[in-house]
Amino acid sequence: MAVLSEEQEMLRDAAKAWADERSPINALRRVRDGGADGAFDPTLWKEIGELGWAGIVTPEANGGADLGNLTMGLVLGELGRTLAASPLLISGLAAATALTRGGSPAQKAAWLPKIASGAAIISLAVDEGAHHAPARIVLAARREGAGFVLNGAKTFVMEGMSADAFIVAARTAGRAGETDGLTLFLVESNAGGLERQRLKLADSRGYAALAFADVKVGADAVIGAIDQGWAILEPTLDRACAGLCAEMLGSAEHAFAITLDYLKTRVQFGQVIGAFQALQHRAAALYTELELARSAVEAALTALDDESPDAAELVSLAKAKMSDTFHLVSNEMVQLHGGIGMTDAHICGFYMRRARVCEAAFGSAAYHRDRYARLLGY
Amino acid sequence: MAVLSEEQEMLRDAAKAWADERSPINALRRVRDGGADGAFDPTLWKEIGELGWAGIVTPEANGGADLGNLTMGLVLGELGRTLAASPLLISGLAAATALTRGGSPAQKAAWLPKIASGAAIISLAVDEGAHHAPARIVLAARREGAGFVLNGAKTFVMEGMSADAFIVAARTAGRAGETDGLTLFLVESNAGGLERQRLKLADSRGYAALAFADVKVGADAVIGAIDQGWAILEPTLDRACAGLCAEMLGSAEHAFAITLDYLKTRVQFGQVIGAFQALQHRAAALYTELELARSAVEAALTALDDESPDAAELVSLAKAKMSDTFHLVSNEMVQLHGGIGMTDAHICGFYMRRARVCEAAFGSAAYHRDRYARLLGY
Amino acid sequence: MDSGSKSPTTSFGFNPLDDLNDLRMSEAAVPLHAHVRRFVSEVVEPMSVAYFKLDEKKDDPWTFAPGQLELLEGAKDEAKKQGLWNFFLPDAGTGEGLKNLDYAYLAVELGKNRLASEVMNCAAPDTGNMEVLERVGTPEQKARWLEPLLRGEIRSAYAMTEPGVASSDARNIETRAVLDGDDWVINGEKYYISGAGDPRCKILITMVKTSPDAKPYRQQSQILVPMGTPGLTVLGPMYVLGEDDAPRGHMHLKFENVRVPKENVLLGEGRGFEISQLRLGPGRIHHCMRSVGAAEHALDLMIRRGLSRTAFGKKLVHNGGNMETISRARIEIEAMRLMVLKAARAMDVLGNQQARVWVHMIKAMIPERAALIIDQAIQMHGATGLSQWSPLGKMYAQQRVLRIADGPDEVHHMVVGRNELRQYEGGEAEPASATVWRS
Amino acid sequence: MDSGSKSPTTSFGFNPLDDLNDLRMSEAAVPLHAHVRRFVSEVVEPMSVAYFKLDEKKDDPWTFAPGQLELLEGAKDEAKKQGLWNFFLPDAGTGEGLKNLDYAYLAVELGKNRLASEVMNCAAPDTGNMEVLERVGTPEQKARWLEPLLRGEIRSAYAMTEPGVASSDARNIETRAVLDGDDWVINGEKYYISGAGDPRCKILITMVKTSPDAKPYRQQSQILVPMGTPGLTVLGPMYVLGEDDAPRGHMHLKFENVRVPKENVLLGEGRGFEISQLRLGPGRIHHCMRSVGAAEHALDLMIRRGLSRTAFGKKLVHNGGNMETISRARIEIEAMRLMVLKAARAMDVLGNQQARVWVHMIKAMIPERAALIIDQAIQMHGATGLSQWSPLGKMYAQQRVLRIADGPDEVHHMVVGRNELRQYEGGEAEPASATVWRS
Repeated sequence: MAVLSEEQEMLRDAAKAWADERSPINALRRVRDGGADGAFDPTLWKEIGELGWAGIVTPEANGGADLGNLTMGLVLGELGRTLAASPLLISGLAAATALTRGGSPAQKAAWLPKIASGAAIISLAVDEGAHHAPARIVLAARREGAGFVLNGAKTFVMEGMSADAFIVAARTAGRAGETDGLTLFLVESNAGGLERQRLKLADSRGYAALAFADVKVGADAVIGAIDQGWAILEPTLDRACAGLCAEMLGSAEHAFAITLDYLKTRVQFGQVIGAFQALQHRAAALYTELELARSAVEAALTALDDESPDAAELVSLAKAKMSDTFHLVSNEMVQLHGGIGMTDAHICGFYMRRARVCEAAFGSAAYHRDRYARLLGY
Repeated sequence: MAVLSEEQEMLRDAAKAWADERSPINALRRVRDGGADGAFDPTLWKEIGELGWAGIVTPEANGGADLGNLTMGLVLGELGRTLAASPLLISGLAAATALTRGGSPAQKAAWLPKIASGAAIISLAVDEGAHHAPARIVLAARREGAGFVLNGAKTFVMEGMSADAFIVAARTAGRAGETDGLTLFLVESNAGGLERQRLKLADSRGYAALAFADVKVGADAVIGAIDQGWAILEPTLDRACAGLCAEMLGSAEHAFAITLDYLKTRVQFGQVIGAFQALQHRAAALYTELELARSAVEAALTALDDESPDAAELVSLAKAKMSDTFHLVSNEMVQLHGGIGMTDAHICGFYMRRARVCEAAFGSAAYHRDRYARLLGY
Repeated sequence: MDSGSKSPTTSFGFNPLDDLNDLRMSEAAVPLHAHVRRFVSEVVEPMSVAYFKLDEKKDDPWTFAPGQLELLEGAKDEAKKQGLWNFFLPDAGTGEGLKNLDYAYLAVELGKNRLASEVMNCAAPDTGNMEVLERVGTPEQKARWLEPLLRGEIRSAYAMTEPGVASSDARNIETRAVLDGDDWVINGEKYYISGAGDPRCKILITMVKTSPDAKPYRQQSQILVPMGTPGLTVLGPMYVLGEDDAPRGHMHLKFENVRVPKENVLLGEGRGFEISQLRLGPGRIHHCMRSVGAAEHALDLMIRRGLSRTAFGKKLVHNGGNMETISRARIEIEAMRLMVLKAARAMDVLGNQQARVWVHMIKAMIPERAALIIDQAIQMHGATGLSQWSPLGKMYAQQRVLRIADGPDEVHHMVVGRNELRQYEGGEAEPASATVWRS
Repeated sequence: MDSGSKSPTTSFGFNPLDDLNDLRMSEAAVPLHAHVRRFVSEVVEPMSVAYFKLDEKKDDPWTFAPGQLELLEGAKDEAKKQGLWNFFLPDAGTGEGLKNLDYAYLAVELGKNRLASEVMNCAAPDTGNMEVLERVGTPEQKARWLEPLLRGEIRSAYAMTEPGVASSDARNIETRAVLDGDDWVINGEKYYISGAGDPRCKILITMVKTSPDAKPYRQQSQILVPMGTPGLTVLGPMYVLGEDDAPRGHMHLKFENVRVPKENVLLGEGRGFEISQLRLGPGRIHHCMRSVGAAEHALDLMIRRGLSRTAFGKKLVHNGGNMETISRARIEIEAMRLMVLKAARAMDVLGNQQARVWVHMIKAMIPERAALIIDQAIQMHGATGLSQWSPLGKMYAQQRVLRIADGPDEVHHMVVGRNELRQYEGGEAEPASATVWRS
């Protein structure tokens, strides 16, 4: 397990306490049953903002705490335990990273403090198809006067219905699949010609599909350099992906803990299920997989904080392993609980469905295994 | 990847060069086809002794270099690459550890220098059945006068046909399955009443079954305290197991490298196999598994060197992961090579068969997953 | 070396000549099979597209959207008119029932569409309930409940499972019914009662404990409890993998001094376990048969998706291991199909009791593998496979729940494994080995 | 929502009435099947125990130990006497051959013992070679080679695979034969030639390139080359998973100006590919049939071991997931058995060409799963499973090599997957769908 600073430990413990008290697993059900567009509870998001977690990776100069990716990962992990829904990952981590790395001073001043306080939600609009493919961008930004006109579509945009603005990856040159010729734009959600539609995914969180029909933006909407968006997008996606891994790790570890408790207490066929050798065996297998996943996730977060040259590889390794592990753990959670005796059987379902969506987000295990091998030159 | 000292890097590079030149993969075939009892080449073993590798974990005072488990692991890994057969693991690491930790000054003086120079081979005689179970010892040591009389049997004793002496785990009190009541004895292979018989395992290395019929030893044969053998045996097995993991890692990584080369060059159906997406995919999966296994193995070796309190857990985690990974890699090596075009197809078989034996040695993946969970209190 | 000692005869070295290995559908069933296939594609498919579209317009999940019931009833009327109705009852009193093997062929077709079973009045749990009423109901019980069920006018539920006990073992039932004058008074809790949320559900067959002092298997009775009886409360839905499966639901029910007339007991006091054995019959494998159809449907969706999308200049099917995934799915489907047919045939030839091991084998095998194929279809769809745009999520949940619904996989494997051991331990093999080809 | 568009008819919705689904053995074959089972257990089993014991005494692996051949020949004589001989030839010229389906039942029995096939003269590669000679040999060729093969006096090998080329595609063959006067002069290299190390092997059927200027599939010929012909050298054994499989071996052969008479060509110059198509027939699935028997044997060993050892106070079978492993093995074996029977039946009913997809399906399915069951049996044995005390290591190697021996799994999956796609792409389905039940 990674060695933590005192500050990191305090933050982690605070997040744990908050999640248990304020956002226990049933909160997700409440939101889902309420059918809110945002799929998170605005009150809780406000609290998260007040606690300062949305500013963890934002520089101090822009109202953040600049505590890095590992720290953010610790908080996300604790929220992941109870499947607490919030825009922390996409806004507080992903958008903050993109703006910090590529934003103009004006953009930073305008948005980062709001992100850090939770007053604004910014999301990433990258993918255009069902499979993560960040270079396969078709959405076109055509120059018009001093500004640009955007046409195209984005999908599976996290918290897309509640976001105040989007960081949109658009093509200004080259062809779909090329990393050159991409430009990032900051587009507010009330921009003329931008339509959004709610997507329901298995995890009951908030997603949207966006349609851009002659959306006009000024030159000041460009983040970073024109045609050079990839230089910001790729590290941003890596950090978002590592943050998601941390959240998944928390979810998977808690799913395992719930299952283990169940096995220890549940009586069937006259004996504690946990005493069934075969089940112990399976629990032990999950546990070892989780520990391996934990090492991989912590290594990725640490490498990102160190700006280590192998950070990208380690992120892919972490996502591949974490996806497989969460898949396995959530499957086994369902199976080991069986159909019997569980007043909260739905909890298994939430973890399983969340696992499925997380597996696909920011690239599947297969995507990241291939990327890993490619980065290593194989 | 672990950060290495200059000395460690030099030793590793030397081992790599030696293995490639002196003990390439065909050497194993030579030994096997020769049918020697020892299943290793005495000339090469002599060279290993001269290179000082057999003394890597032995204290300097006893003629060793006291460089620790990680260093030994690096050398074993390089030998593992070419499947070089030698008593380095069982004598230079396992027996040296047991004697260093539990041996009397006289025992140390008598044996450790010889182990370190390769002049003597000492093996461990622990298991009595086909599945590793170090506490399930029945072989009885009964007091007789100042000494003891040993009766019982041991099996799957590594390099048992060529060993000069054995460290024998015997029961002096309690019942099979209890860790109390075990005593370790140093028994020379020419002791009266000790019979050995060669066992052929799938990996063509040297193994023996030992039968003890009224084997008499003096009180000076006891290693450590009477009835307290477990205190020496357990850490010894952990170190041997971690060393085996390092060797397996080297084997598995090289098996992967051979396979990858093959995929890159082999033409079938008019195109390079490596270009087949499905196969790339599978290669990438192997590669990520190998990296995870590497982290686990290095963590275990480092923890042992640090005498870290979680070392035992980490060894079990490493063995579980490494067993699964070597199994997978060697299976895929065979499958990805196909039946065609390979003048050295037998090499795949050697790796696969070695993988199977390594998986069972010092406890299977299932054994270590269960042990891991148990050590963690689950 | 090869083991030289004599092998015990395993239960699976069946007489190769045996009827067991004739997996052909009977000639009599051929017109019906053709008719069902035609009906599903011509009537049920278009109806269900319209039906699920209406889903999007619902506010209250626990109702049907306006128009949905009309669509369903229209298709049901059509099915009735065409004679595709209630054909699930095998070997019914009339002797006109279908063979299990024939039904297996039909059920595979039903499994390809989520509404098909209901449209032809062959949906669980009504099928099991109708079977039970038909076999053990009094003339009055039949007139009041069986007839409208057979006509598809009402639906029903089976209330067995209870919170807090391992109620897959009937001995653990804790819901109590006591006679008070001419009434049974029932108290207790039941949950995961599938279909009890459907507004059309009118009757529960409820497993209760009536005779705690009798022998373990004579303590239970089954009692008919009309929905809406005072004291019977629907606490809410249970979630299956986070799905509430509205509007049919898997409901959580509370019984507080629920009174029903004495004559609502089925077959007699203390015979509840006996009745539940009837359920161990054909109905228990219908879901396995439908699962083969569901897997077939998933493979269809997988291929369509893979052919309609391109990535890196190739059709998605040609990327990664997708072709192999498709091939493995096909192989698995054919193996599942043969196993289901064989189990059905075994029930026909050997009887339900005797064919037990085969039933456990397919229960352990089919839902797990069907779920895997659906999961792979989801992968092929990427995030879309997890959204409301795809039926795959619900299909997955359905298969997944089957793996625990009537005994978890592990229990079935235990039974199958024990049967293997029994032959080595000198004990009797399972009844299924009655026809063993002993040399 | 459910896909509303019309499904293409898949090749696997077979007419359920079709003979394809009648997997019963024919009555005519029953006495033979009973006889083979009895013969294996009464004659072959005890013989093979003695045979493998003698293995331990061998110095030169490339010979038989003293006494081994006598044991083998004794059993062969007995088999011949009892009429259990050469029954592999299906639909032979005489019309007396066994159906593929019947043979499948027999081959499962043969697969349970490693020597059984040879004892009854039904072992590869002789079976394929005899089939070829029988169909295309001249009277002289038959008299000289087929007759002694049919009598079991000699053995044979088939020399196809070459180093350095992907020779599972016949077009890649590089070994050349040129006519020089009345002789063929052959030069080249072959490897993995199974059985060519056996001192009793007397004849090679050799695939060569004779006509490089002809169309791709008319360039090859098959030529009979007697072992011992000058210029033909056995370079040594190839290792399969480190096993040399002595004394039969998978040999590496070199042809240096090997001369054989012109009339040794089979069927005629340029017809090698055509002949090789004959091998795509029944013989190609015999190994799948035997694999089912091998898996059965592994399960038997697994259970015996698990019942005879205790750990932590329980029998080993009851530890860990072992009961589930046993159950899964049984389920897999039954599914494999049904698939093999169905493929065999498809060959009987549809013909070899038409049944192609079924053949690929079982080739992709069976060796992989049989190998997994054997691997699990090894696990149950611990280190013993990897030692000379257990046949499991050799059994594993045998199954493992089948996964690549005639086309790697991947190739079979590709064929099966393509067949699925073909129906969506508007092309023709595989011939196997000739009997598709088109609604």
